[in-house]
Amino acid sequence: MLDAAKTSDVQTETLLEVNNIEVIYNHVILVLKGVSLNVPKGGITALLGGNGAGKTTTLKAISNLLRSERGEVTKGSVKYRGQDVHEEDPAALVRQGVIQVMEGRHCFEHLTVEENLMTGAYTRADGKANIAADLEMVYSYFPRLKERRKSQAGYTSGGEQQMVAMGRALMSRPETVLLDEPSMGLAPQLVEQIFEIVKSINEQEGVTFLLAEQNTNMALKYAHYGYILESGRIVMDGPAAELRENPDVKEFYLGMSDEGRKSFRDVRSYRRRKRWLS
Amino acid sequence: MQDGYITEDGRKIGGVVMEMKNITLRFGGVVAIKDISFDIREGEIRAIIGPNGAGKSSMLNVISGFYVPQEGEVWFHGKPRPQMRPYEVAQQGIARTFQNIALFEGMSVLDNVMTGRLSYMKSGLFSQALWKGKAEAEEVANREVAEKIIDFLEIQHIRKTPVARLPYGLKKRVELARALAAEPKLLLLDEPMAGMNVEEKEDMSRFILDVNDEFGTTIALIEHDMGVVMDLSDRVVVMDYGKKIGDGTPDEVRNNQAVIDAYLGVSSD
Amino acid sequence: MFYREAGDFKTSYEQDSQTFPIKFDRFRYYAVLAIAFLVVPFVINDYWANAILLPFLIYAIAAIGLNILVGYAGQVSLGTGGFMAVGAYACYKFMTMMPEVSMFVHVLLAGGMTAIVCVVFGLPSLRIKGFYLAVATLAAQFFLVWLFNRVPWFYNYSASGQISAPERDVFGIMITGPNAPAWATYMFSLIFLTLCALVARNLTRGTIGRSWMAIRDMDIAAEIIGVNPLKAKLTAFAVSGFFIGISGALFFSVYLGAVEVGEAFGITKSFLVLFMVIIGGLGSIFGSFAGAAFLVLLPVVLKVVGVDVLGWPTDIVAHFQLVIVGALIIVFLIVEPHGLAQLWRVAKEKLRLWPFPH
Amino acid sequence: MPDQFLFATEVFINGLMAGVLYALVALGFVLIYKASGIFNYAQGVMALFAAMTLVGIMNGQVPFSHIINAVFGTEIHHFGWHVPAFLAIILTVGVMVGFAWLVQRLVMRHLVGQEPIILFMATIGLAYFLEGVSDLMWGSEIKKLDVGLPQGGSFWIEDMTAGLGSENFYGFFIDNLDMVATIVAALLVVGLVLFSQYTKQGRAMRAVADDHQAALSVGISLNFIWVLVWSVAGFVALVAGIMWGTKSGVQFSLSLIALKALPVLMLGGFTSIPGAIVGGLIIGVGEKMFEFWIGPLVGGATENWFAYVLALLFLVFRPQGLFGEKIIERV
Amino acid sequence: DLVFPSLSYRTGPYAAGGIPFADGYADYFTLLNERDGGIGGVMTKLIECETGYNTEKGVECYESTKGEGALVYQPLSTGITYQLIPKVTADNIPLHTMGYGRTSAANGEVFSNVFNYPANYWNGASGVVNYLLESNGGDLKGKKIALVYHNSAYGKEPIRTLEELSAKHGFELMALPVDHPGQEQKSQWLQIRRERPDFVTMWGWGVMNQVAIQEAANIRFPMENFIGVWWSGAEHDVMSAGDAADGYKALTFHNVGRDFPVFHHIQKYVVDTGKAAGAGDQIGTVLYNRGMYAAMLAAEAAKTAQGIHGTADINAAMMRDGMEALEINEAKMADLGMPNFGPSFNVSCENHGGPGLVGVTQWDASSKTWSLISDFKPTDGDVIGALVAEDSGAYAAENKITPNCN
Ligand SMILES: Nc1ncnc2c1ncn2[C@@H]1O[C@H](COP(=O)(O)OP(=O)(O)OP(=O)(O)O)[C@@H](O)[C@H]1O
Ligand SMILES: Nc1ncnc2c1ncn2[C@@H]1O[C@H](COP(=O)(O)OP(=O)(O)OP(=O)(O)O)[C@@H](O)[C@H]1O
Ligand SMILES: [Mg+2]
Ligand SMILES: [Mg+2]
Repeated sequence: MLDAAKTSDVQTETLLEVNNIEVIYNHVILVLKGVSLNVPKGGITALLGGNGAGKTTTLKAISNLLRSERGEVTKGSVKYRGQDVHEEDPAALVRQGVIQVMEGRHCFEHLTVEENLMTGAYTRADGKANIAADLEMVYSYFPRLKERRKSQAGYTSGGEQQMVAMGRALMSRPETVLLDEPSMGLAPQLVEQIFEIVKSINEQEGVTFLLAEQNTNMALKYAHYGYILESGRIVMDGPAAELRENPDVKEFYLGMSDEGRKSFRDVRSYRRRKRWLS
Repeated sequence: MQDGYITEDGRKIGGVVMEMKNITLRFGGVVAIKDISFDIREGEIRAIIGPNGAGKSSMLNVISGFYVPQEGEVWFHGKPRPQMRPYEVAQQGIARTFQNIALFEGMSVLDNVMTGRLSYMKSGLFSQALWKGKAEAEEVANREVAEKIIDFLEIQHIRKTPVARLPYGLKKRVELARALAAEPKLLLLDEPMAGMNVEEKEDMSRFILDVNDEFGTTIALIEHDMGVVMDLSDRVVVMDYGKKIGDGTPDEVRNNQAVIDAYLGVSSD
Repeated sequence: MFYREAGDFKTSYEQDSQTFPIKFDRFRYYAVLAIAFLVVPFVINDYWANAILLPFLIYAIAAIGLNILVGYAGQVSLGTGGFMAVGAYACYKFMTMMPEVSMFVHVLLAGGMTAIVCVVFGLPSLRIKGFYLAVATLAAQFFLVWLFNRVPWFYNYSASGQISAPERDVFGIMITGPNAPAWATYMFSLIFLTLCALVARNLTRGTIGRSWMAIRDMDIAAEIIGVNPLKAKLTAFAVSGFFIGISGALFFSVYLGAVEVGEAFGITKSFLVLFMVIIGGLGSIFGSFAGAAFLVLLPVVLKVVGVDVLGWPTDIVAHFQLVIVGALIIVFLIVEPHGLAQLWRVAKEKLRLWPFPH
Repeated sequence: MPDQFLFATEVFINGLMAGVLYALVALGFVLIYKASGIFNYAQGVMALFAAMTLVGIMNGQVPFSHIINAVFGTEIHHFGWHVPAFLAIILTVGVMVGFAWLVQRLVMRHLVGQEPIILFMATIGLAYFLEGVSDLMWGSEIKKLDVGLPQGGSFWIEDMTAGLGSENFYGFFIDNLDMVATIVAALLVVGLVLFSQYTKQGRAMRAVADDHQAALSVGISLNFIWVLVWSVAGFVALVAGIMWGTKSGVQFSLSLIALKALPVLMLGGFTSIPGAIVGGLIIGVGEKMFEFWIGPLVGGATENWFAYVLALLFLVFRPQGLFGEKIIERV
Repeated sequence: DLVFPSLSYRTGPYAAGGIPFADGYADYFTLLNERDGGIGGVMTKLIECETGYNTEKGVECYESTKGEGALVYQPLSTGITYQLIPKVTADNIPLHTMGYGRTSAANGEVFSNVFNYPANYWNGASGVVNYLLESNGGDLKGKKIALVYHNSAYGKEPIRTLEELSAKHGFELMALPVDHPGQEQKSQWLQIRRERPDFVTMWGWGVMNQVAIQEAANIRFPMENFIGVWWSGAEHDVMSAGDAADGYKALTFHNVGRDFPVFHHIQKYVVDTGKAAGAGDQIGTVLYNRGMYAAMLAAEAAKTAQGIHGTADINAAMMRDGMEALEINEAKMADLGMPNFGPSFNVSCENHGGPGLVGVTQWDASSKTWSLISDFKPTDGDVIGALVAEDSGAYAAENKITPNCN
């Protein structure tokens, strides 16, 4: 396995360390077959890979949400700030500053948008004023939410729900955010906006991000470092800039051939995927 | 517009099959769709785009008969469509996929695809109870169609897998298979490529084009990936907060200032 | 590899959709049938028939019926007791009104009657969903029990309101009443169970089964892709009612011989059958059998162990029985929420992979 | 005033009062449903268990004496002391909190993210378990519960109203116990509404009900919320147990009052605390009035089913009950 | 061994009544073993089987014990009784349903194996009316009697008889059903308060009894005018209403209290030696006494059977003959340490129900005791006899039984 620190220019503390984990669902389905990655403090790390590669599973393994899905980490370890967090319950992790934004939004349908956001502040004990200020901050990032603050989250559109989920996570004043497919289902403008928000939060508040994304293009544009996951294994990693230039990544993840982006209409035959490992 | 034309790449587009006339849809105080009209022509790929919450999915729901608009009419095959239940709409040859995958999680892929063929299966309860005669023959006949579609979408290997276990992208494909199994005349796709990487989007695009080409299926498509929309669609409707702000060929839409402001932003290619 | 399915190729779709696609399973299935039909009747005695096998067979029918409704069509019902009562009383009325007709016909008619009643009480399911529906079905439970208790016509004006099964036969063999031989009552119920299981299996693997499951998994989506919810839900209620009615009829006529509606078909019965379905496995016919067997046997086993083997006072055993049944239910749900049937499937999957862990 | 009208009024008032008693039980259901989406069938048995524990503590009974005696051949039954009601209630609340903790620890935590029906089944399992344990712990004979609540018709009201009708009319009969129950229920409801709507824990509770996974992901400790909710539900069960236990003695059938609460829930909506009260009142009045007017025509004993049928008919028009959260139907 | 199964229920909604009865039943057989070395030199063996008042469990209990040589069944549940009637007849085992069960089983010509001596529900119904007649100078014309009954087979039993009697004596009958379990009886009692019947009689069981007595106290219905059947007259039924229950009456067909030599024996041989079935604290309570009385009747029948067949080791068929030839008289009872404990009576093939003598007891809240306030008196044989004939005739016709006494 490559070491993240080796390539990063700034030598920073590694916040989150995943060592060779294996995950099994339902006692029989082996999904992660030894995944290791490092998330440096203050960086944006992207986790890329196709459908079913195991991105979500990796994130859930970190935030300990697997158990409620009948999955378990059978091998390896997850360390946050050098401490093994494998046994902790998700709430304790949130208090330590690790929060996950789940794939598929998962809003609290019957709560209003504002109440949804407020649940994000559940673990906080730094006073109502700070929370209220952060609520304003979230609203300033997502003005659409302010308009819909009183409506039940269950009735908001897909994009709005994604914003709610993001905003809710921000309300916990996290140190590390595990962001699962933030761009899914969002309008292009909004995708960009969300990544901008990620970037500015990262830069201004120093929040660390681990980002699972399908939208490789965007992810590599904003991330500092990337891992590519396939069929439960890390097949490649490197600084984002390097990955962007890698010809395989270009072809399979960025949809670019030598002549630049080609039209979807021109893909006339299904390509047999070339895989790094199989 | 005249009655049909030939596209650049030689596909034949027919007359109007469906027309939305002044549709308005409200939920309590929220106006999801405000007086929108547009049409869909036979054989074309019609995209609906717009920011989140614009009312695109609601529009598909109106077409499916799941939402009943307060005002306006849906014309189908040149006649106003009477008020009907969603399943009756489906039986008229309109199939769809959903934005948040709505597969039947407790069933295998094959069974999911077979549900797409329900409208073709007419054997009685009694015959089914005994699994004799019509029921069995029908099962086999429809299974053949379903298998064909499974082959077409390249999901043979997961035929017997319960869908709950599938990764997101494959679920989307199964959903498409289920819709195709109905051999629809009009296929509604709600963000079929959300959550896919480029490679998978390319595959999906290929499927959509092939469906359109080979079966001549008319397709209405919601998608946020502008690359896909611009490349695939013949015409695009743009919605913004319930209003229609643009309608035309991809090129027209791309250069429409209102659309750029509301949706595309400057950096789109 | 204890369990093999490799090398078992199908060349046609009929073969592929048969009940037991795997040879090994098919073989085992025939073996069980052969024992049930050809061996058990010769060794059966009163105790086994009346205390274990009859209740098992009859509850299994009810469990299959309820499983169709809850496990396949997703409509949770707590009215099973009431519906079984309909079967029982219908059977009683048919038995006394047309004594010359074969018991077979009476039981089938009772099933049909129950199907009709069940459909009537199923109508609200078009609007009401989830737990609201579950609780709403209690209306059927209480109303039906009240009705059979209240209207003397149903119990032929007997002084106490009890109904007692008169002696009836099939082809000259006594099926009901105290003089019916154990093997005959057993065979009679077994035949019904086998037929019900086959019918249930056929229905659930075909069109109607798929539309039930579609409604169960996501009713809105199902309707949008073309499932008629009215038809799907009501057929589920009808079929389920038919089975439950048969089991109610058998429960009364063949097993108990006399019932009092409030006691025999009270709400506890509804829960009991629901337990069977859930412990066995929702959406699994095999699960219905497993669940029924489990819950019929468990109390007997506990009693034998507690009272006969350990010699504890009966009341302590009875209380422990509650504790153990309760605890077991919870443990089961924790270990395998999808029931015994799923446990069995997972075991098979593991065996298939054996000796490799994954 | 004509007597018939007065009688009807009396039935009406008593219906209201009975409704309050049903609502007390229904409240416990609502709490747990709101907080975890669990339909807690064990609520009735919890009321029984709480009441038995209260009586047991008050009488200084030795828990599990039956088994202890059977196993060790001893003859112990009582500690020989009597605990005052007030103290006993506090101790019982402690026991209920302990119970809540155990439930969370041994059951709920292992069932995170399961479908509602599975959780429902688990609570039925719990009900059986608790029923067995209560009997083993405190014995299954009938016990008298007296925490000093007044009982019997109120003379005062009777005297005040006797003049309203002819000499055939004795004045309104209103049970003192019912009046106490009404006051207690009102206090409980107000308290619980405030709690669930305006506190952080209340909000977290509702969040948990919607989506376990998401609640976990934002750092809500399901374990804590569940212990909290089950404790509160245990407390409500104790209150219901005291009221009903005073009325009918503490014995097995107390657990069956759950069945009286279910139609109340349907009518009021599973998720609404005020709904439980309003639903209770409607059911109480409805069934009593029906029994009063229609009952004699159809042979009486209509109360068991009438409530359900009423609720059923009502739901056909409003599937989420009176105050229930609208069932969100979207694709 | 002489096997006596006891289908008891120490759990469930009716446990409070089931426990003392089962204790009394068991303790008496233990006493016979300990004191007399069994019956006629053969030890008795009691097999207890918990039914929880549930018919299915009852069947299981029956099937699992009948092979052990069971001599007589005492199911203490009307539901289970109906269940067992055809079965015991086919298996030729006697069934004793003392003061419950199917009333028309008194007709031994039809119900060869079922016995319900010394009294049945219809005797009870008639007993109430007779008692009221007596205390009202023989005239009930224009009076109103309310019947509060458990809405089940059991509770419905007296209705027919009461209807007949109301026609005969000119009182008005008002029947008020209470559904299981009967925790909520406001409607019924408000109705009683409105309609003001002169007397209330009750066919209740379980929690229904206490709630009814409590509600009666709440509406201040005069307790002296409230008479329960024998299943509504135990200590726990009245205890929870406290002083308000003072004066409440209940029927009985055996004596109450613990002032009988037999109880000293039980104390000495059974309780003090640690062989008691329960905690030993139930002796002398109404239902304990009833259980013990039932056991005594069974033991006496066994003795009779031993006499008839000349063997000590009798089987169920012999037991049946013993029951049919049972004679209970004062001398015998005094001998057994139960002087004046119950009425004297003979059983015959034609009459399995005994003479139907019914007494009345009354509750004294201050001393917390029941006392017999009226002797065991005969009931209305004409009315009951006709009803028995009619009902058993219908049963015989339906089940193709030719009534006979051979
Ligand atoms: N609860 C589960 N039970 C069984 N298998 C599961 C479960 N959840 C996920 N899997 C399997 O694990 C594999 C990895 O899934 P995961 O969701 O981690 O992929 P992903 O990389 O996030 O994909 P996507 O981009 O589609 O979200 C998939 O093959 C999926 O089928
Ligand atoms: N059933 C409903 N009840 C109330 N409001 C609704 C309902 N369905 C949709 N809405 C509202 O209507 C608006 C349009 O929603 P819709 O889902 O159609 O948006 P969309 O264009 O599909 O957005 P996205 O791209 O995010 O999916 C939203 O504001 C949404 O909250
Ligand atoms: Mg994922
Ligand atoms: Mg949408």
